[in-house]
Amino acid sequence: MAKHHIEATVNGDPAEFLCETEDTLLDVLRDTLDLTGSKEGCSSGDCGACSVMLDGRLVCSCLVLGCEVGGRKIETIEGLAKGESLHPLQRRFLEAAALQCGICTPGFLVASKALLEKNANPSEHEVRFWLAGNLCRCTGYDKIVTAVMDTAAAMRKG
Amino acid sequence: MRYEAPESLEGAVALLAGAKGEARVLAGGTDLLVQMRADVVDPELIVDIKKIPETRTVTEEKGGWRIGAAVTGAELKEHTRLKQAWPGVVEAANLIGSTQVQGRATLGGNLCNGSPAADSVPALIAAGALASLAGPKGRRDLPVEDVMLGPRKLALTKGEIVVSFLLPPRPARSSDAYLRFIPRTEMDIAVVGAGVSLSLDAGGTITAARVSLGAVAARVLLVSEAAQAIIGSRLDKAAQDRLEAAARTACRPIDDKRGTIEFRTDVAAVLSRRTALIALDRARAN
Amino acid sequence: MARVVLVGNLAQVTGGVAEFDLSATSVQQLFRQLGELHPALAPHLESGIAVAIDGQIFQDALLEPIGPRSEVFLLPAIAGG
Amino acid sequence: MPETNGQTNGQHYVGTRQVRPDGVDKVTGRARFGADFNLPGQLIGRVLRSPHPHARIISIDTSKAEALPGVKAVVTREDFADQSSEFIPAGEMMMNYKDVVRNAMAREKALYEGHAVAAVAATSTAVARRAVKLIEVKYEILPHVIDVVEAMKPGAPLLHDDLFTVGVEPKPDKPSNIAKRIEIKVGDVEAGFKKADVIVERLFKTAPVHQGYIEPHAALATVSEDGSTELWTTTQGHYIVRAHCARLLGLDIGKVRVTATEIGGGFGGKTVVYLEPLAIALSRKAKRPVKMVMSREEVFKASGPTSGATVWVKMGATKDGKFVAGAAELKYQAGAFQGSPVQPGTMCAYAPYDIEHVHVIGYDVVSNRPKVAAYRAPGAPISEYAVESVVDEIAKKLRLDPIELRMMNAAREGTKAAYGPKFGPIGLEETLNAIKKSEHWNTPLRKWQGRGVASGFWFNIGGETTVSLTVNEDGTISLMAGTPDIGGLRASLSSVVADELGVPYDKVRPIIGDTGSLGFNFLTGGSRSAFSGSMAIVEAAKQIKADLIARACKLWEAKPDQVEFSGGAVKPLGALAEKVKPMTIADFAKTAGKTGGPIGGIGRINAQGAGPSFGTHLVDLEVDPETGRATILRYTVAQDAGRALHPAYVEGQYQGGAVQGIGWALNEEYIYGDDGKLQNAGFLDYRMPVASDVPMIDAILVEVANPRHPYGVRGVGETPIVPPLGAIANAMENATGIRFTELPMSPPKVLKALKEKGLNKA
Repeated sequence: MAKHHIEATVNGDPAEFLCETEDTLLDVLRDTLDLTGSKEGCSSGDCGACSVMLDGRLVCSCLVLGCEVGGRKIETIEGLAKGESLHPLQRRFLEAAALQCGICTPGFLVASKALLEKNANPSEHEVRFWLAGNLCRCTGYDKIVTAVMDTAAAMRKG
Repeated sequence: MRYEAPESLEGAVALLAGAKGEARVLAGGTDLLVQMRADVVDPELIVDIKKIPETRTVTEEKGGWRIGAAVTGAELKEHTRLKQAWPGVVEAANLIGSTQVQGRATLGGNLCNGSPAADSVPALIAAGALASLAGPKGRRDLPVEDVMLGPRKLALTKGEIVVSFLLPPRPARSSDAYLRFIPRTEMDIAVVGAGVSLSLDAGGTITAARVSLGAVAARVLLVSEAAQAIIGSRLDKAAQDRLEAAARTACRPIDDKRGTIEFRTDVAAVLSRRTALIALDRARAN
Repeated sequence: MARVVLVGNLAQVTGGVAEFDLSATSVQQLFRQLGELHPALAPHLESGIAVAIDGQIFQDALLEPIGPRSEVFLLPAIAGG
Repeated sequence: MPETNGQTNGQHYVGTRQVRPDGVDKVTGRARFGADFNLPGQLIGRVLRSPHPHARIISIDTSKAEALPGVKAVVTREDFADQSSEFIPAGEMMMNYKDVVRNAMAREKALYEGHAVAAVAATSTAVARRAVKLIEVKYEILPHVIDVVEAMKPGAPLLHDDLFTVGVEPKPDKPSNIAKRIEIKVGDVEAGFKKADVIVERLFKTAPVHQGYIEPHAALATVSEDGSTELWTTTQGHYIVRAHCARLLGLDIGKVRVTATEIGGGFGGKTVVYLEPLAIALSRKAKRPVKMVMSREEVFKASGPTSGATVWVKMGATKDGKFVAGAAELKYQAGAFQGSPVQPGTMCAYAPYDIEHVHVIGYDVVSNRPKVAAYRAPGAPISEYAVESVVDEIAKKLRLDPIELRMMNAAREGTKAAYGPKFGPIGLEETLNAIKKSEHWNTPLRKWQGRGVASGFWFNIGGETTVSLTVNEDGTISLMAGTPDIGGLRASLSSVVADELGVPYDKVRPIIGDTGSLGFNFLTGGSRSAFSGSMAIVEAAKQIKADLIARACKLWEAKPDQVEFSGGAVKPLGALAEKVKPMTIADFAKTAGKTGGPIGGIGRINAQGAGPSFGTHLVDLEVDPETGRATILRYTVAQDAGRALHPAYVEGQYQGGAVQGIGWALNEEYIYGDDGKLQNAGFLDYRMPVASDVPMIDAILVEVANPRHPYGVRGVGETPIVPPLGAIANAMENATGIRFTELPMSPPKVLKALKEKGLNKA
C-alpha cells in the first residue's frame, strides 16, 4: 500500500515525511529527516539511546511508529541547545567528563532534561532510577549522575 | 502492512473483525514493535486504539475507578487520587520497563501481550479488576484472571478488544501492593510477581483479601488458598507461614533463563509475604 | 655474556633447554644466535615474541641493544583490548 | 618533563581537567558514529546467519534472492578466496587468516548459531530483509558442543578435523578441540608446596561475557571500477581493518582508504573485522556504496564475547603469610576458532605477587560459540579472580588482614614477575596503602553486609604510532592522530601538545586521521593510545622546536646557544636580547613562507617502555538472604596511573571498568539451551548494570611515574576490570560465609547455596 504522509513538529519546526507502517519514529528521524543524533542501540526499548520527547513525554523512538506521530510534537537531542548556547546539562556533561565514547550521551541528555522538568531537586536515588532505561557501558554512571545533580542544583540557583 | 487509527470503538471492532490476515491492536506498542522487529509477528493490519476516548481516560465510576486500556503507566502515576486508592496497581504499572517505556506502556497492552510475567496483571487480579471488552457481539465484562488462558493465549474472540478496566470501590482500611523479583533493580522481566489486596476491620483483622502470583505458571494465578490463609488474621507469624505455604503449593513454574523452578517457588513465598505486609501497613494507614 | 631465558612453550622447541648465555649485543643478534643453536626455534622468533631486557619489555624491537650482563627473557607478545 | 615547555605564564595543561575538544559535537548529536554515515546511491546490506550451532553447508542457492527486484548483489563463501594458514595479531591474541576468512563468511561448516552464511545488498532495508529469507541453504546438522570441559573430552563433537593440539609432546596424531597447551614455570612448585603451612585449592568457573558496547557494528563501503576502495567503519583500529580487508579481498593496501568513525564503545570487541569485508565484497559486486549495520541480536550472536573458563588454583603459604607456591590450570573457551586470551591469563594469574615457585598451565579450546574477541585486559580478570579468591581464603585461614597479606607478598620494583622478568617501578603497594587509608575501609558493616578487596594487574603496551602536528598560518595547531578516540584521547593528547609547544589548549585542534592521511598506527587497545600518542607528540614537537630555533638563528644571524625555546616562543638570550624581540609560534607562522615554508612535525615511533598498571578495589555489598540478591553498597578503586594526563578521563576508566566488573561478577552471562542456541541475545536478558544497580565509584589516582615515558604515563584502561570479580566474590564470602566459585553470582545460585547452609532467613 502507499506510504503514510505525516505532518508533525520536530524541534519546533514543521516536518513532513512519508513512511511505511513498520518504520519506527527512530527510522524516520535518522533515515528520512537526517536527525542522526538519536542512536539505535537495541531497537527493543532496552538501552534508551533513541530517547526523544513526544508531546512532552519521554519515550524510546524505537518503540513508536512513524505513522503514529501525525500532528504531534517531537523533541530530539538536536533541539536541546537553544541558538548559540548549550543547555546547562550539555555544558555540565562536558565540564564533568560525563561522557566517554558518547554514543549514549544524546539519550541521557534528553532523559535528564525530562527529569529536571518534572523534578528540580532529584535525589541520587531518583536520578539513578529515572535513568535506569539509559545504558552506558563506559562511565559506570558516576559522572553522569553527578553531572545531572550538579546541573539541577545550578538551575535551582538560577 | 496497514495502519488504522479509528476514533470509535465500533470502527476499531469492525476493522479487526474484517481483517483478512493477522491483525494486531496497537496501544503502547512496547511489546508489539519489538516482536515486529524480531520477525516474531508480521501483521497485515495494525489498529491503533489510542484515538478512542474511552481507552485513554481515567474516571471515577460507582465509587470505583475505570481506567482506559490505553492509559500509560506514567499517566496513572500522575493521578493522585487513583494512586491513593490503588497504590499497588499504579506501582505495578510503573514497574513495566524504563521511564521511557512507562511513557508508552499500557494496562491493556500488558494484559493482551499474554505474558505470565506481566507486572500489572497480578496487581489487577488482586484488585478484583474487571476487563471491559467490546466486540462484534457488543460489550461484555470479564474478570482479569479469566482474560489470559496461557502464554500468548487470550479469551478474546476475533474482533474483540479490551477497552477499559473497572476497579471496585474501596472500603475503609483497604489497600493493595505489588512486588516483583528481578536480578537487577530495573529493566528486567519479573522472575516472580506478587499482588495482594486486602481490607481490615476496625480491630485490624483481615476481612477480605486477594492474592495473585505472576511468572510462576503458564498464566497469572489468582491464589484463593493464599487469601484464605490470611483472612481472619492480623497477619501474625502463623498467618504469614500459612500464606507462604499456600503460595508455594500454587506455583507451577518452569526452569528458564530467568530462574529455576526451585528459585521461583521460594521467592514466590517470600514475595507474597512481603507484599501482604506492605498492603497491611497501607490499609492500617487508611 | 647476556643471560637469556625462554618463557612458556618456547623451551619445548629447544628440547627443554630454557636458559642460555649469549654474546648478543642486540635483539637481532640474539634471535640469530638462538636460531643457529636451535634451528627449530627460528620460525617462532619471527612474530608473536616479546623480549624483556633487564625487566623492560620490548616488542618488535630488533635493534634494541643488549648489555654484556643483561638479563633477557623471551615471552609471548602482549597486546590487549 | 623539560622545563622549556609550558605556557608563557608557566601554566601546564597536562594533569588538568580540560573540556574535550570533540565534546560539543557529542552533546549535540552532531558527532557521526558508525551508523550515521550515508552515501548517495547507497544500498543496504544484510547478513544471512546460521540457525544451527554446528552444521556442514551442503549448498547455498541464491537464485531466488538475486531475482528479487531491488537486490543488487549477493555474496557467499564463493566470493572469498581461501587463505593460507598464517598467524597475525588481532586484539591481544594471534589469529589465523585461514580462520579470519571463515569467521567472516562460513565455508565448509557453520560453526556457531549466527555464523554468517551469505549477505545481500538491496535498495532498501525491507527488500534486503526479504531477500535474505529467499536464500536457500542446505545444512547437514552436526552434533555441537558448548561447554569448554565437554569440548575437551575425547569423542566430543569435533569443530576442525585439522586442529592438532600444539604444545604437547609427543605431537598428537588425532585432531581435537584443544588448539594449544601453554605453560609458565618458575622454580619448582612441588618443592614450594612442601614449605607451605597452609594450602588452599579450588576450582572456579566463569561464564562468557560480552563487551557490551552500546553502538552495534556498522560499516559503509564503496568500491569503484578500478578497485579503489573507501570504508567508513566503527573500529578501534582502522589500519588493522585495512590490513585484514586488503588481505581477505586481494586488494593493494594503498588502494584501501579506511576512516574510523566516532566509536560508540569497543573494550576490545572492535579490534577485528565482521561486516567490513562483506560490505566491500558486496559493493565491489554491485558497484554501489553498501551500508551494513548489525542488530543487537547479531552483536551478541556473531561478535566476540570473551571466554568462559574453568580455572583450578592451588596456593601455598607459610603460617606467617608468605606465599611460597602457586599452581593453576586454565581452560579458556576460544569460540569457534582458536585464539582465546589464555596466554595472558596464564601470565597474569600470579603477577601481583612475589612467589618463588609458580606453575601455570593453560588450554585454548574451541567450541560452537562465536569466536572470542579481546575484552579489556583479555584473559586477566578470569585467572586473577580465581587467585584473588584463594588469597582471600588464605588470609581467613591465617587470620590475617587481607590487605596486610597482599602487602606482605606484593610485587614491587625488582620483584621477579611470575612470568619471568623483573618489574621496574610499580605501584601495587601504593594502591594497597591508599585503600587501607581510605575512610571506606574503616567504616563498620551490618549483618548480611560484606566487604571484599582484590588487586589486579595488566602489562600495558606501546606499539607503532604516528602523529602529525601542523602549525597553521595563524599559529593554531592541528593535531592528527591515528588511534580512534574511545574515551577522551583527544583531550589528553591536546593537553600534551599545548604543553610541548607552549600554546593555549584551545588553540590545538585534534582530529583522528584516516589511513590515507597519516602513517601506520596499531589499534586503540592494550591501554596504549594515550601512552604512545603522547610519546609520538613529544617527537613531533621536538622537530617543530628545532625548526623554529633554526629559523630564528637565521633571521637573527645568531648561534643556537644564543636562543632558547620556552613558553611558546623562541627567545634571544644574553646580549642578543637587547637587539631582537622573542618570536612566538604565531609570529613564525605568519611569515613561514618567507623563512622556509610550512611548519610542522611528524612523530613516527614504535613506542616501547609501557609500564604495568596495578590496581586494588574495595567493595561493600548486602545480600538479601531470602532471594539471594546482592546489592553493591559502596565501591572504591585505587590504581596506579603513572601520571594522569587528564584525571577526569582516568577516573572514568576506573569507574567504568569497575561497573563492567560488577556486571561480570553478578549477572552477565551467555545462556545456551541444549539446542546450542543463545537464549539471551539482547539487553533485556543479557543483564548489564543499569544506573540504579550501582553506587558512586570512588576513584583514587595513585601516581608512580613510569620512568620510560616523558610524562611518566602508564596505560590505565584495562586494569580496572581485573580486580572486581575477586573483590565481589570476597565480599560475598564476607557477607554469607560462603565461598562462591562460579560466576555470575546470580540470585538463584546464591539462594541455593544459602539454603544448603540453612541461611536463607532474614
